Amino acid sequence: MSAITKTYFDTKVLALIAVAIVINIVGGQFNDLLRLPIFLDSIGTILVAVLAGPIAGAITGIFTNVIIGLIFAPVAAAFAPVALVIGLVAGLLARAGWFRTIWQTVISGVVIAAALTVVAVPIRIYIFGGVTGSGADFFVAYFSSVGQTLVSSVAFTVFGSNVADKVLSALLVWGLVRQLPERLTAGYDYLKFSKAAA
Amino acid sequence: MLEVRDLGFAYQGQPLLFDGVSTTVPDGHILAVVGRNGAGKSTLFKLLNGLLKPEDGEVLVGGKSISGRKISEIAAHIGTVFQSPEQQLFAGRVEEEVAFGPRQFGLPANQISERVSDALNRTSLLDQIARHPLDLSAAERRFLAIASVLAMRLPVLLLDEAQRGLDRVWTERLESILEAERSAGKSIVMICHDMDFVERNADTVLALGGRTPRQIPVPAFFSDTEVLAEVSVERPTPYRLREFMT
Amino acid sequence: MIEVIDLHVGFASSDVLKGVSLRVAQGERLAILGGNGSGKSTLAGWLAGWFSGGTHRLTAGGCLWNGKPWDDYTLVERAATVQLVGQFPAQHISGRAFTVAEEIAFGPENLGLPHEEIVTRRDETLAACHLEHLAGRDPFTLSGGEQQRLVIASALALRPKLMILDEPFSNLDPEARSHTLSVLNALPADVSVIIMDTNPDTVLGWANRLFVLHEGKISEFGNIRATLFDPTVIATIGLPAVTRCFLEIERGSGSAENLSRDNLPLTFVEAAAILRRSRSA
Amino acid sequence: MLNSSIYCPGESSLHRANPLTKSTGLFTVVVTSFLLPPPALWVVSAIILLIGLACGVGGSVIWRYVLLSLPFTLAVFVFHGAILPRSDMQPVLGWLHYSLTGLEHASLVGGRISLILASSLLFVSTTAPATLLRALDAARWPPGLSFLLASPLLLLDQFTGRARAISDAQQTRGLSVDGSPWRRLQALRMLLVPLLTSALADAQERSHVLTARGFRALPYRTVIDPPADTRFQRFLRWSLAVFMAMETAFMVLR
Repeated sequence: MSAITKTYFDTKVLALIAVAIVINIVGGQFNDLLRLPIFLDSIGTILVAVLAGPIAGAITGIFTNVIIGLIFAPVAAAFAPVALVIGLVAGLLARAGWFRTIWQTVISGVVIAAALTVVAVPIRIYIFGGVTGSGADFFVAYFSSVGQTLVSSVAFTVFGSNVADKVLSALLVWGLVRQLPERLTAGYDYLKFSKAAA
Repeated sequence: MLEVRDLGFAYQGQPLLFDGVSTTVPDGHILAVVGRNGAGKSTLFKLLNGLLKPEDGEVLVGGKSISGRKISEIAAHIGTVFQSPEQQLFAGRVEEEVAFGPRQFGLPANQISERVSDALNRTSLLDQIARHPLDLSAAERRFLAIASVLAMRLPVLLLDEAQRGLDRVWTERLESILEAERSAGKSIVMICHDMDFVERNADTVLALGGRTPRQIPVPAFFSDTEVLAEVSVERPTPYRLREFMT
Repeated sequence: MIEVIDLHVGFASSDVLKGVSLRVAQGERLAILGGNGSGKSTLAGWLAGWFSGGTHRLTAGGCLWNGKPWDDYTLVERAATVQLVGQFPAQHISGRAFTVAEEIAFGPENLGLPHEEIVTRRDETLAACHLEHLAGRDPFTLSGGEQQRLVIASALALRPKLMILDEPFSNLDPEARSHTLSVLNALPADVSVIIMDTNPDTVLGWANRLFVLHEGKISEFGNIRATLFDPTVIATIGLPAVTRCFLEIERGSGSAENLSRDNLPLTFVEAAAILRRSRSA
Repeated sequence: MLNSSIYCPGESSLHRANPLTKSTGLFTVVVTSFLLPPPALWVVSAIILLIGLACGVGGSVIWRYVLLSLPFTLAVFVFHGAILPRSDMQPVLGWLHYSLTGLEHASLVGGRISLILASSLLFVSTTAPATLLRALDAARWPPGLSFLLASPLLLLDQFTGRARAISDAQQTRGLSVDGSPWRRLQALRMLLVPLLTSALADAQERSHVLTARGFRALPYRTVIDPPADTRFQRFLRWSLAVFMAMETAFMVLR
């Protein structure tokens, strides 16, 4: 029994990670429709982190960027460590019970944004020289021309452009998991850490 | 009353799917849209509810043209029940799901809750009011989608394969809802593969996939072997039984 | 051979199956009719050993294959014994194969079978399910009916001894339905097949035995006719379309013939014969 | 999915090479790019694009290369050459300044990205995803790994369609996609919740199906028609791995 159940559980998480990756990629489509200033590219990662823990979350993040690299833009693969940190930190926060109430979730979103900044800044500076060829470069240019160092310019830009997105994504996941029916969540071990005390 | 005048439509880079299609669904009338897969049944629905824009012609509700308006504005006139209710269920409770539509009209709270309980009562879901929509059975979820549309009290209803996969009890519930809506003067259009269901419930048929789609009364349609073959539709059981007897 | 003994299962809030017992012998063609929400899918999942991992709660009873529960078999053994084909074919495509042919080979590859064996099985099932012309297509681009046949083919490639199909017809249009039925009619004779359905029409003439699942309990009323014409069955499932239509005509004409569950018509030929007799009488 | 992917079918020797060899080659180029000086980086990028032309995938590779690298290259030269304050800033015209060390740095960073981009595009455009997965399975990597690469690629179109159907269904219920930012945020919930719940339902059902078909019942799987491999390619892979290890050691110790 135990041997079967174990593999079985893993396959369930594996199937979950696969659809979560797709959601990370497809989520932006709604953004095009609604024209909101956010990315919506890590909802799947955070969802997996809350349902199945930091390791599963980290795997979702890495593979999302690898697959975007494989089919759209190879550069995305360079940011796989950033996606990994999002999943890992979200999973650790969930494990610590920081997805229980709305305010905890907001703080979790801010913490996730801060953590990803720590990883994204060295990648952006060391590999990309601080720019990416996107609109965010104007902010980096602005901050450095008003006297900020390169590191702080990039850090401000990354954190500033991510904090709203991560707080919102965390809130969406929180709102979803607290109202999910039993038959969709059975078997996800980590969920108990995010269930509000009744 | 729903009117379609000289509708023309083609998907990009493809030949015309509709060319001058006209049809009228008076108040208290049920029109069945039939035809094989790919004949354009779903496309027609999307042209009616505004998800697609016709290239020619227009769609009128109560004599006023709705073509060219925003989808969310057309939603105040035409209600659509899609094939898979899972594509719209977002709420954590059945009642919240049904309340969404009426809430868009800015009604006061007591009117909304009155409409919600009425719609749930008519769909036999009143005792499920506090459950999670995804904890319902497949048939109950279909009726939840129907209730969400009923609660909006719109003059035109579109139903896409609403009868599919239902057992006798639920089919009869659906038929009595259709009958009540017809008596209330609604214009109803349904896409339906089940010809027995069409024969029992529809007034006229619009058969797609043939040369010129025409709106034909139900008995005339099922007696016209030529049209039936053209759109490859099976005859309903009563007609086939009569055929066996001769 | 599969045996269900007094199975009680459900979710935390409610019981879905309340004491189901059933025995299926090799090569039997079984239909289980049940209304919407009667527990057909739950029963199908238990028969196939899907739910031992924890999605449902087992309160009593169980399900045995050759005397042992599914948990006593390895996953390889289970895969080669029982296969379940679900209601929504798109959900039952593995999501691991880029073509129809790869999808069919997926199961046998997982079992580590020899190379030639897999190729033989793949080609045979492609033919048996009329999928040869689609062998190179992406599974997710197929129509619903084609996907249904692909799921059946992928199950067959594992050479199961028991096939369970959960409402295989309800999401198909009439054309796809007759395709699927022809595939089912050609299944190997030594495979036991169980079909769950809400509608008696599609399984009539196919099933050897007919069961009814109602409010979490299963019953078989002697023979197929007795089952079909049982009052509770008529109330939930309804009569077969021909019988229903016959009764409507017959009621109108007021024929003198004495009709009971033993001679009510089930086919067009039977119904037409009775009606002709009553006309000439 | 297959329409949007970068892969272009072909018969060149690069197409026929084992995907594991190609990916080892790609990793070697990436590691090496951190050791090469700017001129070499640009020259090697050009060579890789020429190899693409020789393999019959040049058109698609060069087009994507330009599309992806041009904005970045421009940004990096403008930013380091003219904006980021440096000690050797020289005036050009009015407020416009430039820095030579900045331009050199831009050339280094830009060249490295150019090389990594060109070689990744060459790899992806000559390697069919299905072949890559068969190579991984044949090399007895865990079946779960190839599943995580394959499944999202295969499900992408289906979910894109589903996202569209959800937005259609909600708009015909009266959901407005314009209006104040606050209303659009609320609309987001109505769009995302059905997508997420249907994804969870899919995952649950699919995990049953995979298990029932024996997926991961054994630690390996048979692969019918595995991609061709040769002793030379195996030797090449090992040599490249040793070379990469040496490069990494050099970079750390330097």
